[in-house]
Amino acid sequence: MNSTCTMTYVEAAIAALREEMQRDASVWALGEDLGRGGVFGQYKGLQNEFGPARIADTPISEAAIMGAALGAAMTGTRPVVEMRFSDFALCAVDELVNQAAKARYMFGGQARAPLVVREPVGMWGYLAAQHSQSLESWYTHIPGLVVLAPATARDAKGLLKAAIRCDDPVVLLEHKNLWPMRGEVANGMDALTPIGKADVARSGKDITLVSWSAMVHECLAAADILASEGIEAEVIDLRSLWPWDEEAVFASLRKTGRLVIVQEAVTTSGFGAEIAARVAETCHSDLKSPIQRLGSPRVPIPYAPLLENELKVSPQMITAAVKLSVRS
Amino acid sequence: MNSTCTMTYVEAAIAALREEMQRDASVWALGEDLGRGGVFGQYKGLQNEFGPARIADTPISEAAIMGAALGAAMTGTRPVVEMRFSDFALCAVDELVNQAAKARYMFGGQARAPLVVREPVGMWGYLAAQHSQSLESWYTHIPGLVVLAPATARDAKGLLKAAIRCDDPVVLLEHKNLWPMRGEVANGMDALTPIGKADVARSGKDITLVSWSAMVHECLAAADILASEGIEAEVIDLRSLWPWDEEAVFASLRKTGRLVIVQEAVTTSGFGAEIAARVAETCHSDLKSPIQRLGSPRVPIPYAPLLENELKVSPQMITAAVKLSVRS
Amino acid sequence: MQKPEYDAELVHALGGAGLLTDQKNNPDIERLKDHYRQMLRIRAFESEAVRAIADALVPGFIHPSIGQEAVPVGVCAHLGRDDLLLSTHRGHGHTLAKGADAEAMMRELFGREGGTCRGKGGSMHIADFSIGMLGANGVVAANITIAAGAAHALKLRGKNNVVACFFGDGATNRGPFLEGLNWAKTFDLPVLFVCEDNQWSATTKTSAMLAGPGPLARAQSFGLAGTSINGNDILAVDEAAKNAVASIKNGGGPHFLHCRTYRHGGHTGTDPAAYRDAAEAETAMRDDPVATCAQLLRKADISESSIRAIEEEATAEMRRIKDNASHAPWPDKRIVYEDVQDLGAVEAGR
Amino acid sequence: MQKPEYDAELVHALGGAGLLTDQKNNPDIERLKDHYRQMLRIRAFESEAVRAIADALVPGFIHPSIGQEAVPVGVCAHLGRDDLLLSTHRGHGHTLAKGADAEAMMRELFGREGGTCRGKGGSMHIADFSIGMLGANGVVAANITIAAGAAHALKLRGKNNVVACFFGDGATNRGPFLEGLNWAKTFDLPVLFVCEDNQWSATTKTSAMLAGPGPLARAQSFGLAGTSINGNDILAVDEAAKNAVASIKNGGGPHFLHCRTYRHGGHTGTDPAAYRDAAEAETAMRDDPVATCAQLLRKADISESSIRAIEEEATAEMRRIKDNASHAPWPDKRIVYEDVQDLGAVEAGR
Ligand SMILES: Cc1ncc(C[n+]2csc(CCOP(=O)(O)OP(=O)(O)O)c2C)c(N)n1
Ligand SMILES: Cc1ncc(C[n+]2csc(CCOP(=O)(O)OP(=O)(O)O)c2C)c(N)n1
Ligand SMILES: [Mg+2]
Ligand SMILES: [Mg+2]
Repeated sequence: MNSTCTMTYVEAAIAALREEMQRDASVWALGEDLGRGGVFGQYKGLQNEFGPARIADTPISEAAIMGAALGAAMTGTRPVVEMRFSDFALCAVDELVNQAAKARYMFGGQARAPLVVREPVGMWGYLAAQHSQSLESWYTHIPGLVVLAPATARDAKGLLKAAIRCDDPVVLLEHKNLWPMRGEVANGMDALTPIGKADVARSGKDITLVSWSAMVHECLAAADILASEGIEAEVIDLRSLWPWDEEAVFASLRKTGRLVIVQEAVTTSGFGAEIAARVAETCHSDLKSPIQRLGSPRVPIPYAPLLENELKVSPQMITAAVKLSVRS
Repeated sequence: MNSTCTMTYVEAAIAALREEMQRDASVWALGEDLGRGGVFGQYKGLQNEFGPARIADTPISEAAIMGAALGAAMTGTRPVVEMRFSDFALCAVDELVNQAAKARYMFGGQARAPLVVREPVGMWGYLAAQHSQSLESWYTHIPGLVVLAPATARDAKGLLKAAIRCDDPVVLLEHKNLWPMRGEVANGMDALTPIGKADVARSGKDITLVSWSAMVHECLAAADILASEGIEAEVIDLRSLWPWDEEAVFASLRKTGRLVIVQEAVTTSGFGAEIAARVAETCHSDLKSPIQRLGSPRVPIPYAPLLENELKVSPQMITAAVKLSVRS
Repeated sequence: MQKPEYDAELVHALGGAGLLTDQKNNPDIERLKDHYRQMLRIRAFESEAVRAIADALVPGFIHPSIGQEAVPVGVCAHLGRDDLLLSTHRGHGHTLAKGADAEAMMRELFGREGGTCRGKGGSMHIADFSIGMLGANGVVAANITIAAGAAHALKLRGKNNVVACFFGDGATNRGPFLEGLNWAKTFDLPVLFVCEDNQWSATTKTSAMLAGPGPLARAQSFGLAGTSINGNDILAVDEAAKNAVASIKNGGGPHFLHCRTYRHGGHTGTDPAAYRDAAEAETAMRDDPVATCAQLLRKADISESSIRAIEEEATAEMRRIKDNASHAPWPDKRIVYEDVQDLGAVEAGR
Repeated sequence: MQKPEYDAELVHALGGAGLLTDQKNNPDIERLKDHYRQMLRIRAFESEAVRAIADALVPGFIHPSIGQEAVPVGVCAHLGRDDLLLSTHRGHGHTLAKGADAEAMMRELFGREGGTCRGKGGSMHIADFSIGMLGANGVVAANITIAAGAAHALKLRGKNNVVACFFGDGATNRGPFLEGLNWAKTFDLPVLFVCEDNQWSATTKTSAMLAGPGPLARAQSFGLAGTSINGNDILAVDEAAKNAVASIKNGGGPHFLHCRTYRHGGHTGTDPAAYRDAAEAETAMRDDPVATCAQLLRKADISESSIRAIEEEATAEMRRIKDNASHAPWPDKRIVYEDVQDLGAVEAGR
């Protein structure tokens, strides 16, 4: 059962949903155009396999998609909600935040809302301000939500499977740039990625780079460059943003004493702020130099490639931040 | 023009809107039940004075309230949007975040969206999970939004006036517990509170307490207790959360070397995280002890008073945190 | 914009074979008594709850449904335990009619141990999942899409149950009303949508804010079959609900009931409704569902004393319940950290 | 759920005094030529834009409106410069018809300097405020409430202008459609809502997801007057828009035009629409607005060469514009920090 195979992030996501739907008849998916395979092909073939009742095309009604998923989750099914672009989830915030996240609590534990909200996030394809956002920090702020952000094919599968089995509402952020990325993926129905456990994507002793989603790969690229210059960066892929693996970060910091947090989202009030704050509160005396955060400036995402590019964190920016830290 | 008078926070808010409506015929307000004075009396008498076209009752259509305000803001008026409870603003997030916040940018500077969204926030009256939230950190994360949170009658007036005159969308968070609170308020049509400037609500040399909205008063209460024990706390009322007065916080920290951030909102990914992160990045060497944040645990807000109380930051919790800091 | 006047014929539009008239002439007495009892239990429960506000026993808001009792009672008479129900901020009537324990409800309103939601929800989130009452809701119209989803699950699971979804006239101005009804019809789901049209949206007259012919016309434009009835006439509600539930269970798809009624009191338990036209209120309250039902009982030759006995029983029950609830212990404050989520919940403590 | 067939009588429902028939028999030739020119300009613009995708000149998505050109042209013929317009993701036609500079538009699509939005918006956010074109929108139906608000401001400011709001059939399944239309009618605002019903919602057939008789019935249930027309017939659109705008300007309140049309291509410029039934597409495309208009010109005895000249002129214009735009400079990257907000914007830099 420890075998693996190589596949893309999107293939891994399809496999995860297929396996969970085979395993549990109460799992179903709903969203616009799923019958055609979804905008990114992440449902390809599934409607043929499971029929239109379990891979359900819906009206353009995001509020109803989310609200209906909650109703169906509270009454014995496990809906997987497709939001198409994370930005459109903003049409269903009441349903997710006021309703789904709080149902279990408000009703004194009577309700369970085992639903997964899949939100393709991030800058991709030059789609400008309303098709490119990364709002993970919002969800981490909301009691009742689990927040996941796979960076690899392995975790695209393992976290989607874990999310479907989770009894609470999960927001699963899939980065649009990662769909074609290949990686080793564990075989086996129960090869879940544990929720709340970070992955040390590269180990190193000089500095800790904490990241998640697509930015993990920019950190790894930066670590390669740094290694050639004699700096060993440890790259932590958080994978789960709530609950998140504080211990993994703290442990790395005790070793390195230096921290750069890298995110695609707007830096201001991004999830990196929470990490920085927790580290400042908890590991003050371990820190040999100030924490740094890299992210997008507080600017909407523009259309023209060369403008969009200005907002992105590059491996060069990461290496510069690392050198500043190591030298201070 | 430097005269002042004493009034309540709600009276100050009414006065601000009245003055701005007298001054500028393009200012108008819209929301449910405004003709009856609003849920908290914050529109009392204004429909009689200005008529139902300028103090407009609306259908229960939060998305349309916000969307219409944006349309009206882009075409020569200055709408003041009443959301009744901040929680209901979650029914209009697309309109605020995808549309209003980005209009100026997406359209390359052609648009202006001078609207004010008034959101009564916070725990008050035991209204449970869907009527008590404080989500200011969300708004600070969104490029294009200005975010204000008056803690005093003076700023309830001065910031609402400043918000109305601002050419960009402003989210103004008015805390429900503060409506009856009295204070000195500056007279004069142009007695604005500057956006982006903090107020040192109490000065002290031993530790910096940074807060905003209702929690400022808990900090002041804690500072009184601490003073009686020989600890001089400086209390900074941020007032503006975006832009926020980093310099005021940094300057205080250079003096005190110690920081406790106090918020009512959920601590995780709350705005306190951003403050902590900026301080950790910028003032590392000024810090004599770890930063601390106090806020709500990551729990929906329960109904029963004794349960709700568990989530609230008290002056005792603040003094305890201060003593921990001062002693370490 | 004027509301269309009550059209008695509409009551029969659903194809009920003259049953209503039958009932009027020759009612099932035990059923009618039961309706009367249930309506009075709701009224007594809410009257006690309103009185409890003055006694400082109710920490939050309550929204009484006094005057609207015939709607939940008539509808819930056709729901079994496995049928589901979703409600609004004004949800005590629906919850009681569905069969919830009244003392657990009162305890919930008082924020005590043993409340339906452990004191975490209060009136606006009252719920009893054990009898299929899936919650009141603090957000107007939010229950509509959730109800559609619950019905979606019933269909996926091959159940032959229905979901009753109650909401107000004001709720028909919110987007989820369109999205939820279109959803239910598109997927052909077993939902009974019940619009309790009490003419008011909080402190604003709904007619001033609702364009077009009204809720039923809207529902019809989304393809739903429906009826507009006098929601203060328990027999009309009983009849219409019977037909609607039968139609849904026979695979007729979602159904819409527009029930014209009136909110006797203010928007909340402490609102004197001084903004309301006195003449309007007086006229409307003359059509009181409880009084009308009592008249029907009298007509059916039920004695004054029997009628009074039902009233007194309901009043006594709720008085006792209020008293019990007011002596119930407070919840253990450590439960505040429970029921958040399985993962990451413990860590949320401080 | 089947779409109702085209009912020719509906075209006249707005009280147009037989003008359409008049026009058909005896059209205003210059006006018709102008319509033809505008439709061809749109088609040529989008054809060039689609070709530009293959040349890697268009970084983002475009959503061509080829096949739907009669709607924007017929409607915008009745809008003055001070009338306003709000559009969708499929907005090139509306923007051109309202009078925007085609080269600035193409530059925007290419992300170049001199684009209508400085290269910050792209096709999905194209806008030209100087001519009252208040923006395309990347969120389906979001423009509907914004349009209502723009009209609200016109009313508050005492202007006698109208706002035209275009959206698709799929958009009528979103909540803001209800909220925006109810708003416009409740406040009696000068909005012309134009539903371009091309039968498709991205890659899903709208009829499978839209319950009830359709968009017009929905609008009517919110109290709006409206008409359903053949949106591929430029004279029908011209006529209906004329009447609608006149009615609005005479204080008749918001109006709804349901225009039945067809999207000739895929959802985006690179979508081959392979999911579409070939027979459906073939039949639908026979009713091509451009070909129909050419037929009318022929009937009115306009020579083949004159007709061809109009085509060639439009094609040449757009070819030149594409060429110019493809040589336009990139924006200065420092402008990325501009246009965010007045306060706190500079500090956002890093
Ligand atoms: C989305 C939202 N907007 C506003 C409110 C405040 N509010 C609570 S009840 C109410 C009136 C609702 O009217 P209606 O739907 O007719 O129900 P009724 O109160 O008459 O039973 C309002 C505006 C809310 N709870 N949710
Ligand atoms: C709220 C929202 N949901 C989904 C989408 C993705 N999307 C873009 S266009 C489209 C189809 C819209 O159909 P319709 O309104 O008929 O317009 P058309 O594309 O046919 O012009 C969809 C689903 C979106 N942009 N916004
Ligand atoms: Mg009502
Ligand atoms: Mg369409």
